[in-house]
Amino acid sequence: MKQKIASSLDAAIADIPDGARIMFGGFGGAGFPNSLIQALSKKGVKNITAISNNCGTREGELGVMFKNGQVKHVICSFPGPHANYFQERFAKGEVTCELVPQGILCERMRTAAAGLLGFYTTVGVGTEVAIGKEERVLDGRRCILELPIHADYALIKAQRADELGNLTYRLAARNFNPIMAKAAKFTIVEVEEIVPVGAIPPEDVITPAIFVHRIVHAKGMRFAG
Amino acid sequence: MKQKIASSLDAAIADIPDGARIMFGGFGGAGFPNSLIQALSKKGVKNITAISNNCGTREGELGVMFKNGQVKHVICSFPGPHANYFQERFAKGEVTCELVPQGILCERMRTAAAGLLGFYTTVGVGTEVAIGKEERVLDGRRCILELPIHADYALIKAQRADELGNLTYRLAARNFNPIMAKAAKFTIVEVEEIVPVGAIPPEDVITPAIFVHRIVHAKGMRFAG
Amino acid sequence: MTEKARLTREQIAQRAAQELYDGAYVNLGWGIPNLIADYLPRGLTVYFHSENGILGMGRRAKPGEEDFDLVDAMKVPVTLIPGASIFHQADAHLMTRGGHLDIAVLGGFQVSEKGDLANWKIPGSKGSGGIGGAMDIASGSKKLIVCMEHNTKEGAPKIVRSCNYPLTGLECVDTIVTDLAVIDVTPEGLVLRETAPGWTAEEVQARTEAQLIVRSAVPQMKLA
Amino acid sequence: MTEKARLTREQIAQRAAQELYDGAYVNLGWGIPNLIADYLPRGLTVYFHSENGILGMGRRAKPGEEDFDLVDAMKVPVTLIPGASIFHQADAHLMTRGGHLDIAVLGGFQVSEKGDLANWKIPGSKGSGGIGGAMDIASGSKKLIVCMEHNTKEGAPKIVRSCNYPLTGLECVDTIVTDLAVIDVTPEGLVLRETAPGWTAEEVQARTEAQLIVRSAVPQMKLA
Repeated sequence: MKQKIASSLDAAIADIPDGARIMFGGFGGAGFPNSLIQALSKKGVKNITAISNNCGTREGELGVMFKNGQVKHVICSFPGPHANYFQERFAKGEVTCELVPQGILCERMRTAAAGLLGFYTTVGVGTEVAIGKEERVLDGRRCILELPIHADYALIKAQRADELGNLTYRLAARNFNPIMAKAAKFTIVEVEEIVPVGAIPPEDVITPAIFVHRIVHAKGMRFAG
Repeated sequence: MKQKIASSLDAAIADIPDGARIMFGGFGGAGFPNSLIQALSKKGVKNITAISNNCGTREGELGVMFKNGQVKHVICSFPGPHANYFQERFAKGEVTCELVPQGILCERMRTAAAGLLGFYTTVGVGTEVAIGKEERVLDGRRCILELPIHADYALIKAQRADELGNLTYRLAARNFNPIMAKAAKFTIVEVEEIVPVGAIPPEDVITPAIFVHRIVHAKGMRFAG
Repeated sequence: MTEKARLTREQIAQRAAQELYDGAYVNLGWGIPNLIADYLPRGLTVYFHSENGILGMGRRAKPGEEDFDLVDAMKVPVTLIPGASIFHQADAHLMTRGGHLDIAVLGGFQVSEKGDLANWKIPGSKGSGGIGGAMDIASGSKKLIVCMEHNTKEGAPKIVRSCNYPLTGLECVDTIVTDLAVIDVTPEGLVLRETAPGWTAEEVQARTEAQLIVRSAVPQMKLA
Repeated sequence: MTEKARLTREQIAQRAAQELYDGAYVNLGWGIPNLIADYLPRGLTVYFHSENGILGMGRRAKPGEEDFDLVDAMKVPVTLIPGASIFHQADAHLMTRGGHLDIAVLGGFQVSEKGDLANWKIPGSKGSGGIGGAMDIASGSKKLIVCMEHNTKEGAPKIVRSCNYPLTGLECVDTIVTDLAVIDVTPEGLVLRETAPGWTAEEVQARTEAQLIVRSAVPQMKLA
């Protein structure tokens, strides 16, 4: 069996280089890989392209990465009301930002995961989101072409992994995590519990081990609203 | 609460009209809505467009529908080695058939489910599947445009439903069923067990009740290979 | 001139709640729509959807009861009702775009006479702005209701001939519930269905840029 | 002229099994590929994928042990190994197309010198034909191996300059394992990696339409 379990948070992210494209799971304070983000921040990885629903809550979640100036570009749907470190850098032009409708963000990642090359949607037609995108009519409806979002890494949070990398999530902490696990070339998951292979019933697996490349144990971290 | 439970198999399919477009779940002998198919056959609904991975096993599964001449067009990936009733009608020109690669069949249904209008894939490029389809180059790769497959009804099989329509499936009997439930306008499910609302833990639900419009209890039927 | 009393935000939510029906699958957006759950008519079971992968949200969690892995799209700890289900964000938006939700209610900055919606960005505002799930929700719900004040704080109409705020979606709004009126977007144009108590159709029209269609007598809202 | 002995179908499977490695995620197609699981080198754990939504298939079910809700893509009752998972058919093919499978092994009617594969339909055959999962699998696996006889029953070459059978996919094959040879598809062309025991490179080339690249001495297959 491949050994996927990293000995520490630092070891789990040790090979992530400057300039990496990284997806970060989490929504609404739940399901963020906060321990991995802290480790990445400590390592000082730079020039990251971050793909995430939002841009941090003050120093929490992705906030610390913006505070430290580690992110050069972000693809997100909703930076959020407390993404002050992001907004400061954005105002100075130190971070660029592509805003994507939330469901389209999911679909563009899933398109990458599924080996497809693009899709047509009515979402965003006639809005700022459509600028620069191919528009056409299909089935009598105006639609725009959306392209896949790929990433070198996904940093995600799950509740439980078996030693092979099969994952389960707790309640709404699931959110973006299973999609990003499928979409990135290399997925690193922090989990609160690692169980032996076979401990998760096959029908209960949410993210099959094929999508998970490294596992690290971490006590869940959470940042207040 | 909406009453979704039909009193009988006949009642469950009573309003399906001639000419309906119907998705049928099932693969490899598992997860077929055989009791609903038998009821549909008995009712004598005609001129159906059937969307299904295969075309029956002798009289079993969809076979009886072809035997009775109830299907005019089928969209499938692999009619199967024992689809003799389909092949007879096909040879006589009484049934037309669109062959679709199996994963693309899934994606085209999912595209309908997700309110999208089409997608580009490399699958089928340069093959008979690409005939008549738009071809272009994206990301340096030849790809073809695939369009959504919609349906009026999905007839599916699950193991268990709560009274609201939340579903779970047994092992590989899951296969196409959850995708079709999402893709069709109206989903009718036969289940081996109906449990009270709340009996299925929210995290264990595979098909949320929003995709299920009618539930009927039926002892699972299975046809030999 | 002192204006007559308009509906409060809570009253707008209360009126909008009357648009819901038993068994409906419903998404509530930020702002006034988020207040609607508090005014659900008694005896109605509605399945509230959240973009982060919940169907069947119940009331907000009480102090001490909070589970921060179970939050709504506004990050507020919630509860689940029997029959709830959990899924990932892509499936949550498959529901929004795919026509699976019966009703979605969003806040709005402007709605045009064709039902275009602007609700995510104020022109000239600083910062990046943020879209969230609004564009997906606007694109696919069976019925889209917008709840908003009828006029800006400066008195400018928000129901306009054509939006000049950045758009969320084209021709997506079905019904507008404001502090002055209930208005349906129809192929013929904006139909004034109800006015706020004490307001006439003419008074509402005077505060609306777009032309309203007034069919016979327009009843006043009932906010029992 | 009596030909020398070629590999049996089982021996082709046995040689192909040597291409698998510990921890690999692998899909096996109809025909010869389906025999490979029986020849897995000892001590290797391979996670077999099935298009109907299984990862981690184990051996076939023994008589009396069959569960007909747990079948492979050939409808054969199978078992699960520890660490297996179950998912729906769309996710199963997200894996095939998306580059998630390490190795896929398919049967073949013809392979061209560029690695085009024809494996789903015989020209002029009656009936509808059937594609199944082959086109998705051919499009996305990290490594695609084709197992087939080197020649048709009539002696015609199946490794050709250009396929004249209906295609499954373009430039998708990485390695061909036949009853005469192991051949790699490279940017330079088809490289003869091994021959069957007792066969020379010249003899293999004589039974191959496409040009084979022979780099120094070509070893013979080891089928211990």
